[in-house]
Amino acid sequence: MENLFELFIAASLINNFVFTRYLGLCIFFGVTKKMETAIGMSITFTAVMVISAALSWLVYKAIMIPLNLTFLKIVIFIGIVAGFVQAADTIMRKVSPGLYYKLGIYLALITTNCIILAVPLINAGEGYSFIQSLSFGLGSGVGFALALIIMASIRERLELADIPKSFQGLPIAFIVTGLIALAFLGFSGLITL
Amino acid sequence: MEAIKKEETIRELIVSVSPHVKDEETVSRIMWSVNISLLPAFVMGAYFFGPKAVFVTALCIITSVLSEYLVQKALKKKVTISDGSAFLTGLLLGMNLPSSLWSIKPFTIHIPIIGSIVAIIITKQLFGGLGYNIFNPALIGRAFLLISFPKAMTIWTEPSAAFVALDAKTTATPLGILKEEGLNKLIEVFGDKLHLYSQLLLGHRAGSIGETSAIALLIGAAFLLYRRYITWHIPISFLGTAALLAWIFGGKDPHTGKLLFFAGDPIIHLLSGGMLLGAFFMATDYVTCPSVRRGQILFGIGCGALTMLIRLKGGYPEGVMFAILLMNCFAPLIDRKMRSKVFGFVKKKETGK
Amino acid sequence: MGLLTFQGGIHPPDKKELAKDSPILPAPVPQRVVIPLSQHTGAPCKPVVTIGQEIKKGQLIGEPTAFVSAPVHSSVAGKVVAIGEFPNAMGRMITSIVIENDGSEEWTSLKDNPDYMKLQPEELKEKIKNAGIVGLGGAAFPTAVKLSPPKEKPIDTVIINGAECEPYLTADYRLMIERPSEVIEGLRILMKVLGVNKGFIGIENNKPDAIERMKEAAAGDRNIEVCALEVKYPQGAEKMLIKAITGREVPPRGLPMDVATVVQNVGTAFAIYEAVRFGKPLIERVVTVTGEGIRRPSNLMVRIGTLISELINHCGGFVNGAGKVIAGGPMMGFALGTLDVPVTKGTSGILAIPEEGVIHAEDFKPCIRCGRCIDICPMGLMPSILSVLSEKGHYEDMKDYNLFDCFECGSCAYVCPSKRPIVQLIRLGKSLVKP
Amino acid sequence: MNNRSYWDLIKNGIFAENPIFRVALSLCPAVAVTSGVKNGFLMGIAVLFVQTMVNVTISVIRKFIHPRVRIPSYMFVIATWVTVTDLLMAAFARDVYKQMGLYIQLIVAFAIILSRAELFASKNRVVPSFFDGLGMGIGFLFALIVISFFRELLGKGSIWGFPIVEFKPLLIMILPTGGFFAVGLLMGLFNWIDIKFFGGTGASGGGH
Amino acid sequence: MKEMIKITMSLVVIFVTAGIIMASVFAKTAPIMAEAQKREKEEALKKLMPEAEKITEAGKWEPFHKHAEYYEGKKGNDTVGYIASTYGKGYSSYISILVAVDPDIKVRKISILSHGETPGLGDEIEQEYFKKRFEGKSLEQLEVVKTETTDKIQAISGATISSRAVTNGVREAVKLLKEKYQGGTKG
Ligand SMILES: Cc1cc2nc3c(=O)[nH]c(=O)nc-3n(C[C@H](O)[C@H](O)[C@H](O)COP(=O)(O)O)c2cc1C
Ligand SMILES: Cc1cc2nc3c(=O)[nH]c(=O)nc-3n(C[C@H](O)[C@H](O)[C@H](O)COP(=O)(O)O)c2cc1C
Ligand SMILES: Cc1cc2nc3c(=O)[nH]c(=O)nc-3n(C[C@H](O)[C@H](O)[C@H](O)COP(=O)(O)O)c2cc1C
Ligand SMILES: Cc1cc2nc3c(=O)[nH]c(=O)nc-3n(C[C@H](O)[C@H](O)[C@H](O)CO)c2cc1C
Ligand code: SF4
Ligand code: SF4
Ligand code: SF4
Ligand code: SF4
Ligand code: FES
Repeated sequence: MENLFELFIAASLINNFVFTRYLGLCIFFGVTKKMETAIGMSITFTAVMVISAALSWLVYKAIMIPLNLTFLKIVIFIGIVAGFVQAADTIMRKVSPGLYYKLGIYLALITTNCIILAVPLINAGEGYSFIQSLSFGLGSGVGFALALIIMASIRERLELADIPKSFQGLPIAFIVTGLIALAFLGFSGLITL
Repeated sequence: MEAIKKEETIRELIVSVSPHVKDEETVSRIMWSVNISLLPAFVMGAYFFGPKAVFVTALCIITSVLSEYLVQKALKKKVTISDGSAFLTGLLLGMNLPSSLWSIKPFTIHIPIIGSIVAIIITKQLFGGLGYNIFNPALIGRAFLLISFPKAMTIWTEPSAAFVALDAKTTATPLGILKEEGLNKLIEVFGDKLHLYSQLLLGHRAGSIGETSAIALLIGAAFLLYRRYITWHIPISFLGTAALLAWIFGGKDPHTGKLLFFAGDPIIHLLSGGMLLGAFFMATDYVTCPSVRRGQILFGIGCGALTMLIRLKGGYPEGVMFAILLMNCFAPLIDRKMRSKVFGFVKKKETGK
Repeated sequence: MGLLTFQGGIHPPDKKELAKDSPILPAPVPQRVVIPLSQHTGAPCKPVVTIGQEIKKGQLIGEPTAFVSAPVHSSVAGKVVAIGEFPNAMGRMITSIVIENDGSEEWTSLKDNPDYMKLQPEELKEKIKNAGIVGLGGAAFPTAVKLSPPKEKPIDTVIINGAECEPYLTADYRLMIERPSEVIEGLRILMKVLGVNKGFIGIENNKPDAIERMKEAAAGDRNIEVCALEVKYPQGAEKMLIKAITGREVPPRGLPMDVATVVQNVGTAFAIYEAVRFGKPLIERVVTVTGEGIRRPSNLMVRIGTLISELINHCGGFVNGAGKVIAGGPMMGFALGTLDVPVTKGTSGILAIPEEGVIHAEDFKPCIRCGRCIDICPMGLMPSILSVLSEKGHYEDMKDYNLFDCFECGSCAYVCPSKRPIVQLIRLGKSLVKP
Repeated sequence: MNNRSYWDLIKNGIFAENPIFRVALSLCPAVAVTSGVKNGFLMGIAVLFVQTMVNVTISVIRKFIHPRVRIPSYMFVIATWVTVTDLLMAAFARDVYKQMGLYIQLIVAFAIILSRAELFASKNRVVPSFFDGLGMGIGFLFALIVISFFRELLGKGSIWGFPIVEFKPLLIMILPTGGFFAVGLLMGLFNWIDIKFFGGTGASGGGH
Repeated sequence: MKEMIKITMSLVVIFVTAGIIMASVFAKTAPIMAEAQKREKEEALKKLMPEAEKITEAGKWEPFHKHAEYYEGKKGNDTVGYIASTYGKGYSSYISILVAVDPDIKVRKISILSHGETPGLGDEIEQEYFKKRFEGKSLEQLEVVKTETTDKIQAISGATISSRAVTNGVREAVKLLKEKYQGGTKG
């Protein structure tokens, strides 16, 4: 139990995907220009993250290991994610068009994002149990959401700052991320995994 | 109307928008006053850590002001080094460094310089200069140095009175001892508890140049509060939260080393490390803290909580710096969510879209 | 001690001592008056006289064309010499009527009516309307309109605004010292018109003698209460005043009547009394001519239409290099581009401040987010953010920060250490986005 | 097509449409594996290999792929080549693989690869596609090498593991923080050059 | 209908060919990989105890509930020393260590197999100068101090936590081997 909590904290804060694992950057920089998009993405992402973590765990343990197909994990995981996202897409469109209208666009973006793939891969690599995989997935999702929202609020303020021409846009965004990462180093050493 | 025209007595009427009178408070006045208010603490630092302390701080101030000047020239902006904010950044950075950095062998004199450059150029000017930066420049400067030069940045020299101490011997900071060897050891080092407190108050202990003397810092803080340059909101919520948590979770069973609830010693935690300097002079930086009072209280609580989290559970003896920087990340979010209450506004709170 | 007041506000040095002790004297009647046909909030009047026509003092020269408007009367007896566009204090060109004074000072029929209190509310209101009375406190809002609230908004309180929170100005103060009983009468009339039995007079505590006088004048009347207010700008802003005295908060964008209140300035009350008692139209008002730049600061009873330059000359002209002349108070008044503009019903003061006293708007710095402005904004807005948004051209976003609740009192710009022209930036925003 | 224009394809990949500095796609590896030149180089090579092979494969089978299942097929092709790369490195470059195996596997998610396949290979014949892939790959490689050069030199005082100075000038540069700084500053520098000398807008792209 | 078949066909073909490619590559590389892994391990052991002719696993143990083994190194019939793999709880990771001791249970050599400590701070533990500090130390000497010392283990300044982690890991291993091969008695 405690271990699960630690796993969650570690995944969300200490080894935050963006700030210490350098993953999901494309989306991170892509959707944080506006708060709305950042929030939309956070929600969608966390959900997809947890579920695809669960799915891939099942497939991995139930099919790939027995059949000694682990070398196909890249293909299969991306297949799972893509398939799931597709399914979610259609279902959402049917069940709640309103929600789909809000979050549909992000679903499309997610498939080719590296975090979403990293989570199952790491789960497989670390040989986490099912529950562990879930809490790792959740932690990662929450951590990513946190990163997105902080970043969005900061970038909205940068809108109003007069930044030297050649640093406007991505360069300053990278530097901000660097500074946040520097701050997040404060969490390092809280937990040993 | 010609008749009247003749009797006109002034040539050029100045036309400008209301209001036509303004308070005499200016940015530079504020910044320089804060510089002044840090003087006592700095003098105590110089007193305990000797000339090195002065050199290190001076180096930071010079570099900061110089870099600000150069960047503003390079960007063809108005040069504003006279407003004292760059000076203040330099001063605070210097006061946050160990005096031991002034040493030829091993050569570490470049360290304060790098720190100041990072503080002014990367953290402040790249964002547009005074008023636009998201993070506290001085603290980023320090954090940058701590990570880049972990060894040099954790060499603390024994305080030795009376402005001397050219090469004093090194030792550990109270918090370091507290973390590594525990409370009893700390008390043992200082003799008895009362002596410990008095030394902490006076500032006769290892630590960063400007952080050690509690009294001096409190004098400066009182001045700022009196002149209304800072308000109580951040410092009090910061220190209050920290003290509370220190009391609840700070205690250890001397034998088993197990956590002992409600047995911590808040006073030690408040008086040691950068707690006071941080709470009164750095968390309160207008630019990098929320600007609505309610938000500031939340900000302070966050700082206090994170500080204690890092001090008690983290891998690092001191947490003030990281705590403030972490809360800097959240300041824009807090500002966004916590607006001031509009006059006559009833119920159904406004939610920032 | 428990002085009544509101959240926020500022304490600029009140330079009232300059003109405080000079009694209200009649200003010399000018050779020629320029009377704008739009001196009030609302629709301008249309002239009812023709060039060359001989007219008497107090005769109607412009009649209202809409509900929210007020008639205009001649302030001298003489001959109409011109009808055309003349600049007003805000520098706008306004259709005005120029009248050559023949010095006869002959009135249109004025008749004293001592038992006016017997009149019906409607009749009283009619008199006020015909006298062309508007708010003398600032907005020059047609008083009759204020006095005709819609059915669904019953009024239970009338407040006389004697705060005079703007520094320098002493017009209302002098009136309260010299004509307390008339002001009280004015209040009684207002109460009768609105069928209200609760009347207040709010006066800032830096005018103890005024408070005394009003108390004496109101003595024995249980329905009228004189309240001492904390000295703080903008204590006189009606929303603040209402909050201070009744504890009610006018909702954002709301009007006093939304909290069953009507606020009238001291001068207005006085004018109302004169109108109802003698049928005297609003052709003169008290104007404070003051400031370090004036040789003889004084309070004058001035005919509407008198040119400001004449008043200044009357007060001995400028001294120690006056650089800026302001119509109104230093916090909200307008800096004049020319002195050849007429005093109107809304002109509460004329202020001349020396060159060095003037801060130039150009050299302002970025906002350092010190939060002062947020602390003092009486409306509880976030001027810092509003000003930055406006500065960077994000006008639409300003609405998220309640742009239109700002009543431009200027307190924020007063305290800003970066000397940011916040009010200007806010006005810009208001002009560029629709509510 | 004459070799002149092949060269253009490559140049395009290195400068005009440099995947990282200008198009700003696949940013993760730019930070993740650039703490040392060696890693950066090998990552670059891996991407170069995958991109080229994918481009070639796709343009070979492009007629054969049904438009409606275009994207899935592309993903599949990419995944295949990534797997191959992954297996090869795991077998023959173990020490590096231990550090950056995860990122190698994540090449499959790099937007740049899919987008080139979609934008170029699916519309062009084999040879041009090959050179386009090559160009993109080299551009990517170039970016990674530049970044990792600075980071390793400052962070470890060495290049490709060979010590240049015996101390560590700026440790932070090999931590995540430093990575972001390096990329940010370099991007700013590139924009500045772009504005100053090529009169460009200096706006680097952004987003996945 | 025909459409559908065409699509499926094309997909199937792609999948199959791809599958074949991957499978064959896997078939080629898998043994090499396994081989390499095995070799790595042996070499690691061999490096710690070059003179031993054969190193045999002598048992398993569980520091921090992790799987670890210990080995016996023989030259001819006489034991030249023992090796144990062990772990230490570091700053941000568990550090995996190999410890080689002489027959009289004094540390001969250690090597750091893997860790996730902070680059530049914690990862100093990989440096020779630090590993050397363990050589010839007996159980009692395995203790971290932050001051200059040769008698005990001197911490890497700025990385006390990692240093302590390694030291504790080594101590546990030595303790274990002592019990196993010296019945806890000093030799
Ligand atoms: C468009 C407009 C309509 C108004 N309507 C009314 C009204 O119906 N009743 C009322 O009591 N005041 C009304 N007011 C007057 C305001 O309440 C306020 O007294 C006037 O704007 C002058 O306020 P000030 O002197 O504080 O600036 C109105 C004001 C404006 C600008
Ligand atoms: C910032 C501000 C300050 C004001 N101060 C006064 C004041 O001191 N005295 C006053 O009579 N009116 C003052 N006013 C005008 C009042 O808000 C209100 O409009 C007026 O008293 C209504 O009475 P009137 O219609 O007779 O002018 C102020 C308005 C503002 C916006
Ligand atoms: C971001 C960061 C990373 C750190 N990484 C390590 C580490 O990997 N290993 C370690 O022992 N100490 C690390 N430290 C330092 C520890 O927190 C602790 O301060 C240090 O080990 C105390 O050693 P000292 O007493 O020699 O300074 C790190 C500190 C920070 C701020
Ligand atoms: C009360 C107060 C506290 C300040 N604290 C800091 C500080 O901690 N670090 C710093 O670099 N500048 C500080 N400044 C100076 C200035 O606000 C800071 O450099 C801005 O962040 C620069 O944009 C402070 C200023 C004031 C008025
Ligand atoms: S000008 Fe001043 S005194 Fe007159 S109404 Fe406005 S604030 Fe009050
Ligand atoms: S600016 Fe002030 S005085 Fe003028 S109308 Fe608005 S609130 Fe009334
Ligand atoms: S001018 Fe507007 S924003 Fe400024 S203090 Fe007055 S009401 Fe607030
Ligand atoms: S007072 Fe001026 S500087 Fe301070 S927050 Fe307001 S606008 Fe910014
Ligand atoms: S999100 Fe990681 S490379 Fe695009």
